[in-house]
Amino acid sequence: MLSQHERHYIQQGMAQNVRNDGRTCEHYRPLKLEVGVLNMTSGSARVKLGGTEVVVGVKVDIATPSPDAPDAGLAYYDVEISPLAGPEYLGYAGSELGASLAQRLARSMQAGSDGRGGAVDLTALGIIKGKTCWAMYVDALVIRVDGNVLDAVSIAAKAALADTKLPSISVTEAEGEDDEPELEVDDDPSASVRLETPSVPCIVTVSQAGRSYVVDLCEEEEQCVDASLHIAVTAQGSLRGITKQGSSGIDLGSLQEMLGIAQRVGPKLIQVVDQHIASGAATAQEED
Amino acid sequence: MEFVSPEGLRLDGRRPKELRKLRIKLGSLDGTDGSAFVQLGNTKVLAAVFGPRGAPTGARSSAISCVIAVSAISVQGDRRSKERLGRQATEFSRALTNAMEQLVPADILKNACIDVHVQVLQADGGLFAACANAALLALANAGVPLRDICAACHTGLLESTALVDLSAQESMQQAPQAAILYECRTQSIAIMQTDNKMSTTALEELLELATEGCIALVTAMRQALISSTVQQLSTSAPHASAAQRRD
Amino acid sequence: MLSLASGSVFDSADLVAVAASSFDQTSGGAPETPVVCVGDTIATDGQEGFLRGHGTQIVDGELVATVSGAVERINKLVSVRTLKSRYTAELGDVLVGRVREISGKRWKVDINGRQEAVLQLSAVNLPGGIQRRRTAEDELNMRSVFQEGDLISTEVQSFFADGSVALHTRSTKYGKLKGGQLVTVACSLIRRQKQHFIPLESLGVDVILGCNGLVWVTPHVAGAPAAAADQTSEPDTDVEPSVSAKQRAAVCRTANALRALGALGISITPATIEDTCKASIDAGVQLHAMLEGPFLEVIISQETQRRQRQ
Amino acid sequence: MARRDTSVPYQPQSRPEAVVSDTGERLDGRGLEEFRSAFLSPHALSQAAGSAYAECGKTKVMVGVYGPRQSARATAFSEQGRVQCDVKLASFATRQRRRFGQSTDERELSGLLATALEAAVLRHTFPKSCIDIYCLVLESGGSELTVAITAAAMAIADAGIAMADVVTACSVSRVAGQLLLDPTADEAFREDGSVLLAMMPAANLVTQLVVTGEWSSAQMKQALCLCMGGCLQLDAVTRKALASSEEQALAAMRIE
Repeated sequence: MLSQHERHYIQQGMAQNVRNDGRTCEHYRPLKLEVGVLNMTSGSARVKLGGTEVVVGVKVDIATPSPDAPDAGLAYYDVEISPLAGPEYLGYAGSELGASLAQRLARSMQAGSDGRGGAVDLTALGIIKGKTCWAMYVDALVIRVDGNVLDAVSIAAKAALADTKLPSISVTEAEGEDDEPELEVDDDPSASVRLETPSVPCIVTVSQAGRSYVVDLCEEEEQCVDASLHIAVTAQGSLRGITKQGSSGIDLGSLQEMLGIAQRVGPKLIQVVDQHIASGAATAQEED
Repeated sequence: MEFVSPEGLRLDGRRPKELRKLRIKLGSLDGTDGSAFVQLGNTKVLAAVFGPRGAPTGARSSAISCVIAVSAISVQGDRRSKERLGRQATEFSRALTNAMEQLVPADILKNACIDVHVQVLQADGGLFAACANAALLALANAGVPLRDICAACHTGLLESTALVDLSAQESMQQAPQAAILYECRTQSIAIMQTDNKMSTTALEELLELATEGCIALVTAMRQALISSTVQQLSTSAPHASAAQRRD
Repeated sequence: MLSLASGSVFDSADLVAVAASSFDQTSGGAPETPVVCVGDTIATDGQEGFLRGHGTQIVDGELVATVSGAVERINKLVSVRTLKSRYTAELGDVLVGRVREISGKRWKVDINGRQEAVLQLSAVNLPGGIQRRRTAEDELNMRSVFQEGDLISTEVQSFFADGSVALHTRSTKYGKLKGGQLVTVACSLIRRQKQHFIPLESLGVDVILGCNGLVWVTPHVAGAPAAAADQTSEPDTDVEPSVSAKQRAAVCRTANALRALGALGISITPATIEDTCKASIDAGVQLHAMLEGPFLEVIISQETQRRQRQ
Repeated sequence: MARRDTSVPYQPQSRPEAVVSDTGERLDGRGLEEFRSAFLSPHALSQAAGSAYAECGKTKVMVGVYGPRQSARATAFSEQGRVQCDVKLASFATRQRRRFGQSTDERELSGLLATALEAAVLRHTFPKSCIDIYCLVLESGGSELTVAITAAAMAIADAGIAMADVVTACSVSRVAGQLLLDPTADEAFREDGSVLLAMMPAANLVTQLVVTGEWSSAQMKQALCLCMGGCLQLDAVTRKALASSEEQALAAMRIE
């Protein structure tokens, strides 16, 4: 809840490229990322982006593939706002925010109806064509909301997917044709299979305030911008999923400018995230 | 499946009267009045306190509200087991709420409300004991006055041996189990929950062991509270007396 | 020992731990004041006539702490002072509050305390500065004086029966705050002192240290009392003070200094603010880097030296 | 008592494999950049303040606008009125019968529709109150949200609520590298990427943009231009429909 004067001061700051905490318009807050924080999940990650804190866990189950994509697995995305974020997120408001974040995260990873072309290649999740496949549940838990939650969730999801260890499965063919082929799951971590995640995007939220375009807003700044675009960008800079938010229109010139900013900032962000994942994996001890 | 080996060791190598590795971290959640992270073995719980603050427009019935949340990432099993654990958590949060109402002096709660929110990050047995400990530590960290310092502990009788701090595997058996919230100064029990049929002698044995467990936990909790206070004191100002604050 | 330089993001518990450990080495071991935990018995060494202060309770004759904190004895009064609890108002405290709601003849103001404070219509200087009885028409355009969400500097006037606070802005230095930045720190870090409106010419900023932990930072205005929109001379026009980039950088440096001191739990005085800002200028630290590991260690070492001098 | 529907369609949905012939012709004979036949008529409900019925190919949407009125949910004071949307798919809208009740994708559609309309509605003209927009998809024949946005904007205009401009929306699907304007459900099923653009044609402002699939910036520019062209075409149809319904209303008043 900001006063009109604070809002004006922040907008003027954005125009002068000096924000309240000294950052420039295209500067991210410090990022802390740890991988493998929940040892009872197949893959997990914890991200702190400034004040915003998110934990993502990836679990896998056995399921039957959808008839439209018999050789591909399934992926489900869900976001929950923990009561730790504050009493204002209990009940309807929290579930509303969680549902919209989950939809935007899913949109950035979405594969075609045949299971191909997604951020994670779902065909790698198939086990027996048409019969059994892996169902991957990517669940995010938002612990603290301090602005730019969707970017933090997408970074944590990318890290958790990179950390995911699929148990290796050996299928013994059934002798008679009526009984099912047995699946033998070997969950020794050294024999586990990793997912291909280089094409998993990170969402960059670019917001417009007057003539300035700003990235990684904290909670106060989010009340001072007219409109924002959640743009999922891959490491190569291509656009994967976009959703507009905010109650005022964006003119076409600004739209192209904002897409350009995301395509410039996104790959740099992914580089930083990948470095964290590499170093995070090495020091993934029990520290929480 | 043998839960207590002839040499008296449990599945994870602990002795019957040995707690799992305990880790406590206070005040790690910014943006809250008080917070506490409690880790017992693989069970990880994070609690936050908001308040005491002005009750919102509609004055609620009880001034303390406690929410225990279990999320999809914290449960080993599938969706159904998460819902089952969630229901148990809501039921336990009612017991915890009225225990806290007795612990916090009435004048604090007269026209202010306190929200105690507990998030289960990973559930591996002894969940409600960890939640109770985290909630009370968070209250103390928030500077809310408490009548007494208390701890919670979970015990069970497996293969006629009394075990303390059961892991998920051990508590899955249909063995007699007892969990208590124990007030250490007044040596009284604020909450007691028992599962499965047990003889009265077994109950006494379990309560006896649970009390010992609580006393051990309280010393660790007290140590964490003291060191956190000492740190805050030594950074904020070497002089401590209130008089100097009024110069 | 967790060294700060390696990482760049820490939660407040880590920072306080590091700061404390380095201060303890210099001031020789644990602080001299005894610390008690919830449920500990406080030794009243046989003193019969002790008075029970805050944070304590009497259980069958013994004095027992209800909070964990430092034991304080002022002649007969024994109390336990906690550090992280919410702001408890005292008469005459200068505060920064935010208007949450307008109902009836009163503004409800959030002062980060246990209960909401109340600002009566009668306790405010009306635009035009004339003193007169409040009419129904004043009551109608209360929103033109203070709106929902407005930040105001104010003073504690009196207490209600239920302990909630009555505020007033009956002097020219109080009123609506414009053209600056708000920083929130723990209220125990701000000591009650004579002057809470502090002009820091050397940094080019004016600061209002609210006793409730809310600190308002604006560019320095020569002569006029700090920051308050002088609501007496002309009605509250909507002119927004324009802030130059240089002024904005100065405000931002001071605000980041406040955030760093708050995170480390070091008490906030004009001296510590100025030293921290000067240290960041001398060390040539970028504005946004003032909250990262390396500079925090500079502040800790600076504070350690100051304690050795004391 | 809600019946647990465990039934499955008797015949699996026939999804045509080839959706675009190599000569650039689509299943229903349209060219790549051709609209489906559209029918837009405002004032279709008598009891609503404003309403509209829209058909685009097989997609049929009915929208009712109520208000500005006191909002049911007690909200803090705000100088700007609120736009509350609720999109529902009828249980018979899709081939597989849908259980009635707010599902997650309906909640998402409601959110996207609200964002698309908020920019166009002059919300300061009804402070402290709200307008409720109820949108029912009678048949989902592809790009339901597109038709819903256009119909909702027309319904708001029909309700006489002040608007900066009418909003029209248009979507494009990419199938095997080709951009198909205003895709049907079968074409959308075979897509590997889609772009939905809602804009205010006269004010030239984008009010909603929803993109799925992977797009290079060149392809994105091309798709955006195609969508804008589509929006302008639709804009002409919308204005004509609104004008004629206005004339009818005036004529009716004159006769009495």
